[in-house]
Order: sequence, then structure tokens, then C-alpha cells
Amino acid sequence: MSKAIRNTITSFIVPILFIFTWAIFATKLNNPMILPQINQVLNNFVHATDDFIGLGSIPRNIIVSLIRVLLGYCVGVIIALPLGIFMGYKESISNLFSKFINTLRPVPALSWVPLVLAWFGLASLATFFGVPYGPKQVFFDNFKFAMIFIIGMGTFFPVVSGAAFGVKNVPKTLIESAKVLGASNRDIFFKILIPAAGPNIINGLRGGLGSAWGCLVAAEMLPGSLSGLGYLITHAYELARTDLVVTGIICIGVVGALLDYIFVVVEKRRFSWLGR
Amino acid sequence: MSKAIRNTITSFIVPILFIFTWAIFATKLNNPMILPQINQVLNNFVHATDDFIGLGSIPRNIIVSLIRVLLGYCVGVIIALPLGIFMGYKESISNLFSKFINTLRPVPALSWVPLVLAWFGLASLATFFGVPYGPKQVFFDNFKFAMIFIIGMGTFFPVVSGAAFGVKNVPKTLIESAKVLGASNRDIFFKILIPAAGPNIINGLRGGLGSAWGCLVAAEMLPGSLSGLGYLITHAYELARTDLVVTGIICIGVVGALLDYIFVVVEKRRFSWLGR
Amino acid sequence: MYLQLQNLTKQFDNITAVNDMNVNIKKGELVSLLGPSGCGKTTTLKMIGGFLKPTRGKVILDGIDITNLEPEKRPITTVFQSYALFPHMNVQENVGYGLKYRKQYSKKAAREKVDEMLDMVGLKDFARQNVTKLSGGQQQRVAFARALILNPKVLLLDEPFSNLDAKLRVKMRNEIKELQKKIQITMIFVTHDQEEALSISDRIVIMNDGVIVQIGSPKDIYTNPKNQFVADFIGRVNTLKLGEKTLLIRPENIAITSEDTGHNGKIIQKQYMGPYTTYFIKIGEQTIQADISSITDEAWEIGESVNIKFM
Amino acid sequence: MYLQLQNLTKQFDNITAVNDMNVNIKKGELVSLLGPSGCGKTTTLKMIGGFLKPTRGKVILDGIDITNLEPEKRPITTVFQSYALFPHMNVQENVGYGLKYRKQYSKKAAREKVDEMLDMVGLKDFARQNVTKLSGGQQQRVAFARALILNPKVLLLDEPFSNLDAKLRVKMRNEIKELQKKIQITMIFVTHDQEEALSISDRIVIMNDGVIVQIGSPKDIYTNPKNQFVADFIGRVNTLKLGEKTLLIRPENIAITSEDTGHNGKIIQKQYMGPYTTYFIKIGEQTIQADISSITDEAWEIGESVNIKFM
Repeated sequence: MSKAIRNTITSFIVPILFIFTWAIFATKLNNPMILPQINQVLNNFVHATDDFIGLGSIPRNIIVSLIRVLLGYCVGVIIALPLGIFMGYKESISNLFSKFINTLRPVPALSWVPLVLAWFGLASLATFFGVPYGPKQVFFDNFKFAMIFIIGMGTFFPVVSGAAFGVKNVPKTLIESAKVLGASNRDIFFKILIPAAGPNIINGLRGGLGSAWGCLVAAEMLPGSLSGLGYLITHAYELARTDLVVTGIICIGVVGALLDYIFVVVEKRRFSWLGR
Repeated sequence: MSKAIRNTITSFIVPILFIFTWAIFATKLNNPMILPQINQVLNNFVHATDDFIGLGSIPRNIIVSLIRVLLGYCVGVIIALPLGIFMGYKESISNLFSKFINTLRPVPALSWVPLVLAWFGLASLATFFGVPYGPKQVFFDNFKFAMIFIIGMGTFFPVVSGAAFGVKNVPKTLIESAKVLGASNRDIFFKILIPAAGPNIINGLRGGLGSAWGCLVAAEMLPGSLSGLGYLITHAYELARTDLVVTGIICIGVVGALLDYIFVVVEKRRFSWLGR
Repeated sequence: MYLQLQNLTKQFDNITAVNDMNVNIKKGELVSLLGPSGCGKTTTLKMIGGFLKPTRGKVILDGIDITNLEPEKRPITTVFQSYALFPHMNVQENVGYGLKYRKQYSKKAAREKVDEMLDMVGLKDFARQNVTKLSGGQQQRVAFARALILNPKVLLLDEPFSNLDAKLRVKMRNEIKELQKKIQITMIFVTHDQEEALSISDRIVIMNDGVIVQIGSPKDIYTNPKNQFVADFIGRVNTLKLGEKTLLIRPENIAITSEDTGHNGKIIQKQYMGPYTTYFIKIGEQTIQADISSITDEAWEIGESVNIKFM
Repeated sequence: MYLQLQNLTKQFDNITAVNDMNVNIKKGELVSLLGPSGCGKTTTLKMIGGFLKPTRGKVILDGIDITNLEPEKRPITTVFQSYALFPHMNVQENVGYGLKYRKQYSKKAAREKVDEMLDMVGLKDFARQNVTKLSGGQQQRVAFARALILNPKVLLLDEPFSNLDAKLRVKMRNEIKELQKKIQITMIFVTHDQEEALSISDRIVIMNDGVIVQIGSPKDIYTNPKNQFVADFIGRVNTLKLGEKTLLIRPENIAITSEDTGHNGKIIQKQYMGPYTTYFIKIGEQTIQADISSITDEAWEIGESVNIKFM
């Protein structure tokens, strides 16, 4: 008991020191362009729904970023998950794709941006659905194919690796047992193989979402972006609103942590049998 | 034997199909802005030392990127490695820092760019050493503090986690044995603990370098950058030279793979005892 | 004969894992395949189960050639060394898994059969527990229940006790033997543990390097080992050279006496084992071990000069 | 007395892991601490080694109170269950590691001593091999050599054989016993394996729930167990209720006879074990086990009605 309390107290020392240092430096420097006051940042959160100097409100930017990341993530998962599962299931499929995938892996997802822009240009969901000009068009125009593609790329590699590794490492005796007990190949695949590979698959999905979030924020910082958290912090910097930059960074961190937390919950719920 | 050969052949099917598809589409589209011909890309490699439309030669851009990534990587490692090792060594140090580190972890390294630009502006090694204007200044000006900081950030988390995990997981009996045999704390730390944690430390360093390379390329794509592979591909895109974009992406992938390969070699040489 | 292995042979590339194996097994018999690792015993089991196709030879069960049947078409189930329980299912789901694919069982009938089976292996109270939370012995029982619920004609067991500790191993061994006697099922049992094979088997097939070395009842094999390999592998044995002759003699068949028997030696070490004491006796250049029952033991001392006699 | 544990006690928070332990160990003696897991035997070993500070009590070695000495200041070395070899060093570096910190050895003298030690444990040819490439038995020997090279006054062993398979365990056990006799070192040996303790020890300390239950020679303990716990833990025992009296009797001390002894029963199961056969005999509501030596066995059948007598 007393040890647990002591540990909790210790763990707060550095964060508190950090905040104090920030407060002291902010006051000493007295230059909000370099280091804003803490209460200024807190104030931004209090007035989160304001439209900050034309950059849009914080919740709006978060929602745009979230929708973007989920669109790209879904595309990435839809391709990577079945591919990974089949690569783990059949050695021949793994042979077919693994060299190709490993050749592309060391290219950071963001490097594809210029090529992808050349392909899709500024085409967006708005272009695709032919939404007429208006607020709806402005909203749908946020979801550019180029961005979805990049986020999909960022998602792809962790997910495909996790799924292939997971399925490949399901003990062979588990499958043989199910076979002897009379399960069809289809049943073995869906009711034995996938659930038993579950923890590794989830782990891949988790890594993929983290990577997707990182890519998204970076992609939004590139020229041409008109909304989202990445856009918010870059343009807040250009407008010398460092307090807004800090606010944006905190939002990015919190949303990233929450996205990751989804998987912690899923893991605990679904795979409690892993706990030994 | 025959199986190994068959596997090798299989693994080349998809890459070859990919190249064929590329060649066919490139000819059909006949639009080098969207998809350049393969021989055009190869031609860029043959004339790698040319200064492409004012973007600098390929080797020059590679060298600039490499020096940048190594500078930032070293800064990151110098901070993260000792911290990680001490966090693994003493539970109290781990308690002190882990909450703080885990709070910062979900923020993608690139999100720090606007804040870091506010701090360091365009200050570079040239500014720091007061290099007078001239070709030397142009070269040293490539190494901006902001960039080094971001790459250091990208390096930090994988390295600190790997080191802390590695040191923490050295069996306690190993340390007790060394103690009983008369080794001093200093010897135990350097001759037993660090080498035994070696594989995990190397793994962290490897992840850190991969992350650093990804951050670097992304950082070079941001406005304000004037050289490096990331700059090359972004600006080649702006000049509609898609062939150069593809060339740059290939360079990024190859350099990334080579950097990773360093660690594969180190692991094999130094930690052959891991092979079971 | 119920189950016949005829000229069963399995080659992997250039290695012959099992070579021309012939065994006939009676209905309700418990036969062990015993041998050091790599002797081909597990390969044989896999061919009977259908997980490996033999290179040559046949497997005939109850008069029907099943050599080319898929594993799931054979009336044979296997309990694997790792148990291979489905980690994402609870005990009753694991045990009942096979019934889902047997059309003759309604849901209700299946549930009743699972309950009955769980009762038999003493896991009634654990029906809804997740299998990963069970102890090794309990997991073992779930694996048995899951295999037995399908009423297989033959049950195969691949070193099923190797993950249990010594005391539990003996306990589970007795339980399985009881069960086997009760339901009169034909079992083939792979093991490298000679004590296990001796205590549980009706007959033992001793294998080495892919071939059968000896087949017989435990007593046959222990008392009349065909060669040095069998003698060494089953129990402990002294190889004593007397002139031209080489004698294989078990430690418990040697007595120590003070009368002159012509075989004189010196005690160089002794180990008390409880029911008996092992004396290490040096005779000329050879050292033999004699297990002297504590009831007849005269407590000879290290260094003492003694005579031995063979019984 | 050479090594004395006086009122040794260790409490963790509210749990008393070891309670008021008193043991006196002679020079050159091999004493086992035997008990089920969690009985406090490893905690005791750690207090002797100095890895844990006792809550109360003293450890006195050769007349000197070492209770508060750091592990490295004690003339005691430990062989851990996991061997704890340094994975990044080869065999000779591991064995010689401790000598680096003993000023009296020149580099050359150290190298000679390492060679001598490796020769003694039969690993001369493996000097430059990496330790992770060795077999379990070889790693075990490296761990011994590394501990013995420092000429400790006491060698502590924490379940050193638990990672080896059955045959190798018996072999290593004999080797260690030989070695111990040769160099006359005082050893304390922690184990949960009763057979190991019986065969290797000069004396056994039986522990349960943090206290000593019985101390004595293997024979003392086997033939005169203080209570049911000791009798069950060391070997197998039948607990037979005869009227008001409860009899603890070993299976090998029961004979089967056809003459009327007043104890009539029925054979319900038999297991051939090689040197003997275990008969399971039902007497009234109780089942007892009788180990009948193969030499005297009259091959009673299952179902037969027999009489038993106690010896």
C-alpha cells in the first residue's frame, strides 16, 4: 500500500516540475510567441468551440482529423488484414508477397505524398460524389484521396505483419485437433485460426492505428491542407499563435492516446484468456 | 533444394508483375506527370551526379539527409540511452520518468515542428558556429536545430523503451551471481548488465533509427527545407518531374533499408549467442 | 486383429524416419510406443492418425484399409502433448466442440453428453471456466474428455504426461489406466519414459532409429531384453564381463553376502533410496550397482570387501 | 559446528516465510532442505547466501557471525536453478570470472586454475565454446565450476537439477556427490524432489509452512517419519485404519500371502514396474498399495482374494 502511494507520488514529480518550469520560463521570457502562459493554453480549451482566427474550432478540427484517419485506416485494414491472414495461413501466399512488401516497408509512408498527389491531385470525396458547391462540398472536400491513400499506407505494414505473424504462429496441433474433431476448413479458419491469432492481430491493428494517426497529422501539416489538427498547429505557428500550437499538440496527444486506449479495452475484454 | 528454388522464384512473381504493370500503364497513359517510364527513372540514376533542375544532385541530397539524420539520431540516443538504462536499472528512476514519457509518447514527433520552429527559428549549425556567408555557410545551414530536435524526438521513444526493457529483464540471478563472485557495482553494470541487455538495447536503437529516418524525410518535406531527399521529392513534384519523385522515393527506401541493415549485421556479429 | 500396421514406412527426403513397421493391436489393448527422441514413434502415431501419409505400407482398422483416409474421416482421435485446447473457449465448449459436427446429436443431447463426460473426468465444477485458467492436470483431463466424447475406435496419446510434475504424472497415469479399463478403448501411447510405459501398458513396442527393436509385455521386455539397448533403456542394468561372457544383470538381482561366492568386490559408494539402498561395488576394473532391499539390507559400509551373488 | 542457523526468521509484510529456524551443519556435510514449493526453503538459502536479510536470528559460519555481511563478503557461493551463466561469455570466461576479483591470482595462475577446474568437471574441450550453445548438463557443470573455483567454505545449490531430464538428473546427482566427497566441501541443497534428497544427502531438513518438521539422516526420515506429512512427502505411504489405530506403512513393507493373517482383501489393480509390481488391494473400504519384489512375486491376479501381512 504505502509503496504504491509513494510510487504514484514519485511519478508526478517530473510532470509537475515540467509545468513549473514552463510557468517560470513563460513569465521570465514574457514572449508568447516562444512560450505562451499556461492559463492562455487552458483558456483555449475553455473556449474550444470558438473559431480561432479563421482556423476553425478545435472540435471541428479534431472531427475532420478523426474522420480522415478512420477513412484511411479502414482502407488500409481492408487490404492488409485479409492479405496478412492469408499470408500467415498459406506459405505460398506469404512467399508471393513478402519480398514485395519488405521492399516497400522501409519507405516512410509520407514519402509517397508527392507521387500520390500526382495521381489523385486534389480529388476528394466531394469530387467523387459530385457534391455541388456549398458548405457540404467544403466539408467533403476535406477528405482527399491522396490523404486517405497515405494513411492507408501507414496502416498497412503493422497490420499485415501482425496478422501474418499471428496466424502463422497458431500451434499446428490446434488446427489438427479441430480437424480430427470434424470441423470443416471454413470453421477451422474462422472459429479456430482467427480467434487464436486474435491477440497478435489486435496488436497489429493497434500499431497500424498509431502509425496512421502519426501519418495523418504529418500529412495535414503539408502545404495544401485546409483543416485538421496538423493544419491547425502549422497555421497557428504561421500566425505566431504559439498558445494555439501548444493547444493543438495537446489535442493530438490526447486523441492519439484515446485511439490507442480503444485497443487496450478490446484486448482486456476479448482476450482475457491471455492473462496468465 | 528444389523447394528453396521454387520459393525464390515465387517471391519474384509479384515484383516482376508490378514492374510490368508499371511499364504498361506508363506507355498507355503516356503522361510522364502521372507515371514516368521506367527507363526515365533508370536514366536519373545513371546521371545521378547531375544537378537536377536546381534541386542538387542525388548523392548530395542523400548526404545532406544522412548527416541530418545522424546528427539528430546521436542527440536522441545520447539522451535516451542512458535514461533508458537507468530506468531499467533503478525502479525509482523508472517511476520518476515513465509517466512523463508515456504522456508524451502518443504525440507524433512531427507535431512538434511548429513549436520547435518557434523556439529555434531557422537557427542552424551555421548560425551556431558563426560561419560567414559562402558555400560553407550554405552547407552548414542545412542542419537546422529544429530538424535535429524533431529527429531526436523520433529517436527518443524507441531507444528509451528498448533500453529500459532490456536492462529490466536481465535475470536478477545473473547480477547476484556476479556480485557473489566479487564483481564491483561498476563492473556488474558495464560488464554484465549492459551486455546481457544488449539485444534489446540494439533492438531499440534499430527502431529509433527507422523512426528517425521517417521523421527526417517528412520534416524535409515541410516548407522552408532547402535540400535533402524529402525536399527533392516535394519540389520535383511541384516541378511536375514525377520521374524524379520516383527516383527520390527509391533512394529513400534504399537508404532506409541500408540503415536498418547495419543493425542486422551488428546483431549477428555481437549477439550470435542469442541464436538458439 | 483390430488395428494392423503393415510394412509401415515413412521417408522424409533421404531420411527414413520409420522403416517397415509391423504391429498388430487387439481391441481394448493399451500399447506403448517407447524409444528415445527421434526413434520414429511420433511419426508412427501421426501416420495412424492420418496427419502424415506413409511412403509405403498400410494402416488397417477393424478390417478396413484407412491408409488414405483424411484424419477427420478416421474413427480415431488424438490427445496431443500440448493438449491443443482452444484457448478462446471454456471447458464445456472445448469438450463439446466435436459434437457440433456429429449430426446425430441434438443441442440438448450434446449438452447432456458433455456434462456426463465432465463428470467422468471430475471437472463438472469447471464447465464454464476458461481452459487457460486450469492447472496442467485439469487441462490434461479436458483434452481427454474432448477426445473420448466422440467414442473413437482408437485413442492416440502423444506423450500426454510430459508437461506434468512427477507426483501428478503418477496420479494421472493411474486415472487414465482406470478410464481405459472402464470404457475398454484401444489406446496407443507414445512416450520416452520407461517407467510410464512399464506401468500403464498391456504391451510395449520398443523403437530405435525407425525400426522396432522388441515387442512384448512389460514383464517380457524387462526380464528378457533382446539386447543391450533395450536393457539400458528399460530400467537400469549392469553389464558385467566375466571372462569371455558378458552378463546383463539388473541391480535388484544382485545380493551382497559375506560368504565366498567367487565374485569379490569392494563397496565404493552407497545411496539410500528408501525402499532400497544402491551399493556401488568395484569388481576388478568394473563398477556395478546393486539395489539391496531395506528389509534384507545388512548396512554394508563404504570400503568394505564383500562378495556378490546373482539371483 | 561449522555453519549454524540460529532462530532464523524472515517476514515479508504480514507473511512469515521462515519461522525460528535452528540448524547446525558440520564441515563437509551435505544437507538438503526439502519441502513443497512455498515452504520457505529458498528463502532460507537466500538468507544464508546474504541475498535476503533475516528479520530475526543469526547465521554463524566457522565461529563468525555473518548475518549482516553482504553476499560478496561471505565465503559462500551459490549455484542458481537457472545456472545464471553470463550469456555473452564463453565457458572459460564464465568459470574464471570470479578470479578476476581475487588479487592473489596472476593472469597465468588464474588461467591454470580455470583449466584445472574445467578438467575436473570434464569440460576441457569446451573452454572456448559459448555457454548458450551447451547442453543442459554441460551448463550445469559450468555453473558448478564457476562456483567451486573460489574455494568457498559453503556451496549453496538451489534446485540445480530441475531443468534436466530424468536420466541426466540421476547422472549429474552422482557426479555432484562424487565431487563433494572428493573436495570435502560443505553443501546446502534445496530441492522439492524427495528421491534426490534421499540419494544425495547426509542429512535432510524437511520444511513446511516456514518451519522445520523433521531433521535427520535419509534413513531416519524414511523409516521414522514424524507425522503423516513427512511420510507422504518422502516416498509413498499407506494410511491404514485398523479399528482405533491408524497405521502408516510403506508399500514395500506389505507382503501378500494365501495364509490367513486376519487382514483379508481383494486385488483390484496391478502395475508391473520392473523390479517390483504394485498391487492395489481393497480391504473393506480402504485401498492400499503393496510393492511386491519381482523375485518373491507369486503373480497374483486381479480379482483374487488374498491376505496381507506387515513386515
